[in-house]
Order: sequence, then C-alpha cells, then structure tokens
Amino acid sequence: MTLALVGESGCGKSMTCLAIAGLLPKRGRVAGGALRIEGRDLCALSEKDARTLRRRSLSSVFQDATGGLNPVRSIGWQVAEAVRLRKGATRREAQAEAVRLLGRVGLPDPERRAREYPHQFSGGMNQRAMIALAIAGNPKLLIADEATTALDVTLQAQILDLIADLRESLGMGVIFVTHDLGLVAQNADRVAVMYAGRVVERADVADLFAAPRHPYTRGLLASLPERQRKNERLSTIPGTVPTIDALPPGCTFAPRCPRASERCAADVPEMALGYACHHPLTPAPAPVVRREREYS
Amino acid sequence: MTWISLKLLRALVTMWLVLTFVFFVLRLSGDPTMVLLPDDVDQATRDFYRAKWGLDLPLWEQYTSYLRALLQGDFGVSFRNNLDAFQVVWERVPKTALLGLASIAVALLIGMPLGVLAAVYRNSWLDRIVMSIAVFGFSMPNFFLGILLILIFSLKLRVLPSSGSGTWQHLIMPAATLGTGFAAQIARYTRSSMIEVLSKAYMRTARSKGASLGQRVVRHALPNASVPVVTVLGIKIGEMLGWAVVTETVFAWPGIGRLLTSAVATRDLAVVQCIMIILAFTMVMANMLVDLIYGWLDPRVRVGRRAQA
Amino acid sequence: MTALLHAESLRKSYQVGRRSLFRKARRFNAVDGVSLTLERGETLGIVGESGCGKSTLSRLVLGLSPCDEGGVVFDGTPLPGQDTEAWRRLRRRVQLIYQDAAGALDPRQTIRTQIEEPLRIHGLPLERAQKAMADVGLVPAMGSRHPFELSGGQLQRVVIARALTLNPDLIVMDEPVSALDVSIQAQIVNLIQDLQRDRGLAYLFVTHDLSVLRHVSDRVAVMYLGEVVEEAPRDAFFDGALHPYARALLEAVPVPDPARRSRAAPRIGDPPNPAAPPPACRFHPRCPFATDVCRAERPALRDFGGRRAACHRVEELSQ
Amino acid sequence: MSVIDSVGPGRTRRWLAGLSQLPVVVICAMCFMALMLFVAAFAQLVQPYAFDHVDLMNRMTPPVPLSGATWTHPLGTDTLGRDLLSRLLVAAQTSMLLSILGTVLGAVMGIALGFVAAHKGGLWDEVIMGLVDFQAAMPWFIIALAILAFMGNSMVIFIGIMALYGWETYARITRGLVLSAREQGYALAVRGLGGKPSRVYVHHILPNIAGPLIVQLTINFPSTILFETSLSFLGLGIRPPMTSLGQMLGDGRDYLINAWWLAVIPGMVIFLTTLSMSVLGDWLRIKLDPSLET
Repeated sequence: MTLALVGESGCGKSMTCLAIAGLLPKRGRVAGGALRIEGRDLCALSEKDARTLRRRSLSSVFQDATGGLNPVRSIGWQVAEAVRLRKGATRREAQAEAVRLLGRVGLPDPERRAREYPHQFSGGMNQRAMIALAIAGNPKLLIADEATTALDVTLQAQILDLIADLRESLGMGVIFVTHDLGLVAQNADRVAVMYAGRVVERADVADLFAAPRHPYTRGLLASLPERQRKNERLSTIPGTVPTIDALPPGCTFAPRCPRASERCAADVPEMALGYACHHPLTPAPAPVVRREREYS
Repeated sequence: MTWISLKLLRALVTMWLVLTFVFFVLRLSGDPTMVLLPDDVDQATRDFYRAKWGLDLPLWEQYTSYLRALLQGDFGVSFRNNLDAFQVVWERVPKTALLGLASIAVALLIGMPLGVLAAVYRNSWLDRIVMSIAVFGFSMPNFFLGILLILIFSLKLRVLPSSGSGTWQHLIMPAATLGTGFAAQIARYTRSSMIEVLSKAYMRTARSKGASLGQRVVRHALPNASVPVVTVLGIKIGEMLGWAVVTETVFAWPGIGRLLTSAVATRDLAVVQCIMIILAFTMVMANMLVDLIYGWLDPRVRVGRRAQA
Repeated sequence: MTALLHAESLRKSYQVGRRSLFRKARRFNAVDGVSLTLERGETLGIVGESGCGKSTLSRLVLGLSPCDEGGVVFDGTPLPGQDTEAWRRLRRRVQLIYQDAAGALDPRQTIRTQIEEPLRIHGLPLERAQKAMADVGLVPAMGSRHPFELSGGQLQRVVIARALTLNPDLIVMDEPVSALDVSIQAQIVNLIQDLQRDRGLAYLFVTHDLSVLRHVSDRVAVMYLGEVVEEAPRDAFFDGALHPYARALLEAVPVPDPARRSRAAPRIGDPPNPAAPPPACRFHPRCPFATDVCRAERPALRDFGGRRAACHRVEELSQ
Repeated sequence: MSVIDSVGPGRTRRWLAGLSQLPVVVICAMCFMALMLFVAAFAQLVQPYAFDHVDLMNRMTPPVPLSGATWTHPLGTDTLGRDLLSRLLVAAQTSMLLSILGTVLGAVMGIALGFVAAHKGGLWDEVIMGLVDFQAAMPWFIIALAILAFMGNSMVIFIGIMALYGWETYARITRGLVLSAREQGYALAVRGLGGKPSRVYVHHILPNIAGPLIVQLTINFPSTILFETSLSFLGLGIRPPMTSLGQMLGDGRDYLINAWWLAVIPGMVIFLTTLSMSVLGDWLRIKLDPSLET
C-alpha cells in the first residue's frame, strides 16, 4: 500500500521520515510517541535492536540522488555495500546482486554501468541507482522523500512507474512524501496532510480529494491551478506558513483559517475521525462510495 | 597522455623561470670577488679570478653559457673550494630529505587523526582541545619552538642532543619542530573538510544502509575529505622548505638549509644556484605527486583527464 | 501596429569544457534557431524541461547576453549593443524576474534601498517606489527590513515591485513561482495576472510547470533541446498537442484527481545530454513514432492553421 | 543638553555590553594586539633607556623574578649591558611596522591585480594568473634569503620582498570572489535594471566581498610576522645596529646556557603576537561568515 505524506515546505514531513528511518541529525530527537514496524515499537526497542530492525525492514530514497551517492565510489560498489550490510553476503555475491538490482531498476547495460561513478550518470540514472540501493535486501517499507521532485516531468512519471512496479513485485509498503498534490492523487492509497509539524487530516485518497474535512486541506486543493476554471483568479490561503520556532498557540492553522473561532486560538484540536479541527467542513451530502482497489 | 606532458611542460617552464630569476637577481647584486678575496688584493688578481669564473663577460653571455652548461649537467664549481657545486649540494640532500619526510610523517600521523576526531565529535570538549592545540601549534614560530625544546630536553633534562645528526635521537627534536606547525594546519584543514563531507547527502545514504560510524568515516568520508587536504599539502611544500632552512640552522642539522645559509654568507654563487634548482625541482615534483594522488583519490579528476587525453 | 517583441532565428552556443593548447573547445547550441513574436499585453508561455534552453532564450530576448546569430526587434527597433547608453535606457522598458528571488537581492541592503535602486540609476522620482510596493501588496514597514527577514513569497513580491518601478512594457518571468509552496504560488500568480490587467504588461512566461502555464498564458511554445517544437494558442494546445514530445509532456503531468488515474507513463526513456543533442530530429531517439526520415532530416516548424509544429509526421499522427 | 550628550552614553554602554559578550580569549587577544599597536606607535616615548645604550658594567643581568635582578632593568640586560625592555620595545616596533607595511602592500597589490584579472579577463587574466602561479611555485622564503644575502642591508628591498610574500593569495581570492559575486543574482539583477558596471562593483560587489578579504588579511598577518622574524633570526632581515624580534632571538640563541631569557623573552612576544592574531582571525571569520565555520 502507498501512504502519501503531503504538506508545504517546513511542515515537518521530511523530519517525520528521518525519524522513522532513524536518520535524525544529532541535535534532534524523538520527543515521544510510538512507531511500530510489523508490530514492534521502534521507540521502545534498544538503540541496537532498533538499528537492526530498521536495517532489515526499511530504507529510503531522497530528493537529491546525485548528492546522495558518494562521488569517489563506483555505483556498483555502493549498491554492493548496501547488499553486504543488509544481507551479509560475500563480496562477490554482493557484486553480482548489485548488477542484478541495477538491471532491475531499468539501467541499460548494468554490468558496465556498475563500474562507473555518479558524475558520469544523469540525474535520472542516479535516482534509479538510489532506488536499486534502497531495495537491496528486500525492505518491507520504502520511504520516498520527494524522490522525483528534482526530475523533469517525463522522467518523474517513469520513476514513479518504477516505484509502483517494485512495490507490487516485492510486496513493499511505500511512504510517499511530496508537496505535489497531483502526485498524491496519482499514486497514493491513503493520504496524511501535514501542517506546521502536525498531521491535520488523514483519509483515503478518493475521499480526501472529493470531500476534504480540514479547512487547510480544502485551501490547498483550491489553490491548485488545475482545479480552477481558466482565467479565474486562483483561490489562495492568506498569510504565510509559520516557522517552527514561532508556532501560534492552539490550532497552528487558526491565524490563516476562515473558520477559526476563539476556541481555535486556545485549544489544540485532537485528531479524531481522520481530521484535527474544531470546525470541520461538512462531508459531501452523498458519501463517496469506497471502491475496492486492486493495488496491494 | 596529454595530461602528463602538459604538466611536465608547465613544470619545466616554472623551473626555467625560477633559475633565470635567481640568476639575474644574484648577478646584479654585486661582485663576488669583493667578498671572497681579501680587501687588499691587487686589481690584476681580482681580474684573474673574474676571468676564471666568467664574471668578466657581458651578463647575457654569462646567462647563455650557464644555461648551456646546465643542460650538460654542469652546475659550475664552488667558488670557495673549487669542488663541483652539484657534488657539494648532493651530499647534503639525504639529510634534508630525511628531515622533511620525518616531519611530513609527523604532520600527517598526528594532524589527520586529530582533525578527523575533532570533526566527528564536533563541538565536544575533544574538538575544543584539539582545535586549541592547533591554534597554538601554528602560531608557534618554529625557531622559537626549537629553542624551547633545546632548553628543556638538552640543557635541563639532558636527554636529547641539541645539534648535529647521526642517531635517531638527533632526529627527534628537528622533526618535531618542523612537523608541529604542519600537523596543526593539517588538523584544521582535515577537520573543516571532514565537517563539510559529513554533512553531505551521501553520508546520510551510508547511514541509512546501516553502516556503522567507523565504516562511514573510513569508507565514505575520508576518501572525500582527504582530497582538499592533499591539495593543501602540495601548496605548503614551498613553505616547508623555508622552515626547514630555519630548523636546520637551529639544530645545526647538516642539510641543504645549513649549506644554503653558509653559501649565501660567502656569496658562493654556483652552490646557491644549484640549491635553488634542486629546491625548485623538489617543489615541482611534489606538486606533480600531489596531482597524481589527487587523481587517484577522485574519479572525477581521473575521468576528466582521460577525456582530455 | 508592429509587435512588441519579435525575435528571429536566435542562436546561442556555449563552450563545453576548457579550451586547451591542442584542440578547439567543443561548442553546443543552447538555443538553436528560435523565432517568436509577442504582442502588447499578451502572455506567451514557454515550457520545456531542464536543459532545453528556455532560460538562455529569456536572456537573449532581453539583450542580457548577446546572441551569436539572429536578432531581436523590440517595439520596431533592433536591440542596441550591450552596455551602451541606449541599452541601459531600454532597461526601463524590459525587465527580468527569475526563480531565485533571494539571490536577486543584495543581502546587505534594505528592501527600500533596493526597490529604489532602479529609480536612482535612471534618475526618476523616488516616490514611485512606494506606489510599486503598495501595488504588490507590501506594507511600507517592510522597506526597512533585510532580505533574510522575508519569506520566499515576500521576496518575490519585492523583486516584482523593483521591476515595476520603471513602468516596463515587457517582463520576462523565468520560473517566477517554481520555488514557492502551492498556497503562496497561487498568491503570486494572482498578483502577476492583476498587474497585467491593470498595467497592460506583456509577459514572456518561462516555466516547466504546465498547470501554471495553462492558467496564465495566451499562447504556448514548447522547447526541446534548444528548439521550439510546437507553438499554439493555449486552448488548442491543451486540448491536443501535435508534436509527440508535447503530447508526452502533457501526459506525464500528474492530474490532482484520483478519479483520473493513468498508470501508464509515456515510455520515452531518459533525456539525452543537452550538450550533445542527437542529429536530425532531436527527439527521434525517444520518439515512439520515429521513422527513417526522422533520423535523417531535421523537421522544419510548419504551420497548421494558427499553430506550428516541427515534426515530419504531424499529419499521420493527428488522424 | 546637546543631542550628542544624550546619545553618547547609550552608545558607549551598548558597545561595552557587546564587548562583555565576547569570549575571554578574544578579549585577551584584542588587548595584546592593542598593546602591540601602542608599542608600534609610541615605543620611543615609553622606553626607559635608548635601545642601543651600552652599559658594560651591567651585563647579562637577569629579569626581575630571578635572583640578582634589579628594577632599574626589569627585564635584565644583554651581553653589552643594553636594557632588554627598551630593546624589546624598539624591536617589537620594527617587527610590527614591517609586518603591517608588508601585509598592506601585499594586500593592496594582490587585491588590485585580482580585480583587474576578473574585470578585464582575456589576456590580462591569463598574464596575472600566470604570475600568481609562478609566485606560488617558487620557494619564496629561500629566494628571499638569497636575495637579501646578496643585495645586502637595504630596507627598501626587504620591504619589497615582504610585500611580494603573500600577494598571490589575495589576487587569487579577490579574482574568485569578484567572478562569483558578479554571477550572483543581485549583481545580474542590477545590470538588468540598467546599472553601469561601476555601480555594480562599488555598491554591490565590494561590500559583499570585503568581509572575506578582511579575514584573509588577519590570516596572512601572522605568517608575515613569521616571515620577517625568521629572516631576521637568520641574520638576513633586520641587521644591527637596528633590531627586531627575530634578530634579538637569533642573538640570544648563543647564550642559552647562561642567559636563556635573552632568547625566550623575544620569542614569547613573537608567539603571543601571532597567537593573538590567529585567535582574532578565527573569531572574525566565524563572525563575518558563519557558513565558513572551520
């Protein structure tokens, strides 16, 4: 299944991913909460056990693929290292596996390409290599953090296809982090919308787009040029996103919200029924029929 | 390979420029016979020596004949004892090479690990201590450090010889003196380049693969971080040669530096010029070596060169 | 009346790698034979992926970098030579706004100083700065701030205000909203359109984002590896492109509607290195419809009833 | 009440408040450099004796904390009975003035050439950068040593040699800074607004590159001091009857067994000067450009 985590810059979606992957920078730490992978709570495990669990079951792909690959090591070496660390294979086996993985992600002539270096690859090829590196050791969960943002649209579509294909054939779950609602609509099964460090709405993708409950979600959808009639003014959300060190008290969206009341400025709304809002929008009159999807 | 031949050409041009520069500056600076011969020598004797050393010819002819001799491997004779200048200098080379290599070893073996540690444990007490020592290290004039070492270890504690060469004990203080400043500089450069590398996205990739801290530092960070350090090392070679002269003087180490100070004092032109050529050659070779290491460390450079060739 | 801007067969090449003693540097054409026309008060959208030459084109059109071949006529007169007095006077009429608003502002000067700078350069009354700030929705108090104290959307407003002080006829917008978040992007797009309506500005709107382009432009030109491959009125283009590349581009855009999912992305492979474009039709290695003629001959930009496309097989494919 | 009266104390207080937030090390370094600058300016006014006043009756008296010392010569006397404190003051003055002059000349020359190379480009650029490469490829200290030995005791030549030491760093840095600043968005934007190149350079590029250049100045200054003192130490820079810190140290080296302070005291002064300058340079660098944190 694919869960999309969507939100604007600075809303904390990348930090959430890093926390799940255990890659938070030194200064940051997980302040509380639980994180369960296959029923085991990562936060409750010892650091060593958590690292082992993470190494076995999850991996991530980030936006800047060229920067994510070490410039002085060959592509094959880097993929093989991931294979060795996750599976404990011998050098030779790992090398063969790396070539196979590079072929699997659609690199032509993987045998030769494995010997090349990141600077000899195009951006799209590097992103393919990063994906090969991420699926080494068959993870249960793949986190794709803005993985296609830096790519051109035609390339982006192909990389997304690749991820969907791998998800089906390897039976992975995918957490898909993006700011692009178009990508969410096209790729996700479930969606979590984040604003200023909190998830404000959670829903099935069809429901979310058909009938958003949180005013922020609605504002976001309404400001998309694609969802307006031509030549009309775009509807906007007034104001700007608060910075993380100057969050308003109460509901963080209240200062920009057309439905805000005094209560919103004081109380933080709890997440219930899939949204965190004191004055949710009424759902569409006819409830959306939930279609059974074939995606696993 | 075009790349190598271009480098060689540049090196040759540099060496030619250096020796030309030195030749003219030294010839224009006065008459060596005034210093070498007693004041009361008559004009005829003076002229005899001038003619013997070719000092009576026009400057241009002196220069061309000097170049011609050089190409045949003739560096001239020492004015002082009529020995072949190259022989005189060459005898001293091993001593200076020993001192220089020992100091580079000191600098790298102390500076690199300390810089790496300081970067990995950035802003910790360890980092602060290492960096404070480094500031002391490169602010310390090495002639003063040498004198302090002599005072403490030779005059007070009487455990190390204060001058000369021969045993390994003789090498300790000069190598420490010459190496300290460079160790400090290398520690700083290593730290800053490590800090930069550690913040790169590929370090996060390595972490997400499940590589341990040690694996990440040794396999991923160091090869990248050492590229700028090697470059700096190449740039600093010239400075190091200068400091070597001072260090050799302080410890009466019988290397090229000592020879140079005595040769300039007696205006022994041929010897001074020969030393300059050998030092310039050393620098040029060191820089080529650095280039080679550079290519070995960084595939981007390597591929660029192959494309050029 | 003549068109506001007319560019004819523009060509600009750049050097690849360093020139060395033994060989001449390789050059490639970043912009290769592009012609375009822009009327007063009109918006021409230029769309293309990275390396297609759209940013280079925007600088050529403004005369900010000289072109190797071809020429630009602005309001009936050819662009004067770079850095001449006439060239500087022309700056009052053409302005450029680009993606990196933070980089376009001097980090050491206040907002007001920078908005007033064009007025100082051209010796115009400084009061215009206040009007421009009000027009873009900046409160006067912002004037005493420094760029690092402002958000991305505010910075883009500052840059637009600075351009407006000179009352230009033409503003070239190079990815003006690409770096902004969706909700802020909508604010700036509205601002840009309001200004056009109020002041009769002409825009050359360069972007990679088809959805924004659909919203703002009157006409669309698609660039691929330095060439314009299709040019059409907006509605005609979005209803159905003629060139296979333009079609792939339209198909690849993710539609923000889960009911309209398309699982099959156009399989056209990775883009080639823009510094070494393929010969003949530059799209042929990725084109699913390529034939021998595409591999042998470079297609010309041909007219198809008010729209133009550069493809040998337009007729067959549109059936 | 004048306006100045009401503004003055506030400003002073703010300035002092800013000062109290500095690290102790930086304050110490600032004080020491202030002292050195004072000495450089007024050594002649504060010296207790003429620096070359010979007093053969009082030779090699030790400095104060040691036994046998007198307050008439707080730092003792040298082999000819000259007052060490007075000599130290004059020597420090010579070294400071020379190093400042050398640094400033080198910086002005390097920055000017760097600007020319970046602005003119083409042949100018090639020639200037060729000179820079050549300068960097020469063992300059050693060549300086030879030149000084052969050319003799000439102040002009010595200062010229000091100025040539380090100019290439400024030239390279300035050229790089100007070239990259010119490609910055704001420089291009001002050009696009119709600004002349001179406006871009003076109003935008210069203020933005001044910081890194000042930092480079503070980084180079200690090495210039070391350059001067090393040459004088070898007996080739400043020679008697004049004196400099390096020369005092070189002389004192011969009396290490009997009078170690003759070498150690000038050595400490050199060390403290370079140390203070390095501390200040590091602090300035972090202050002016946080992204350069090293």
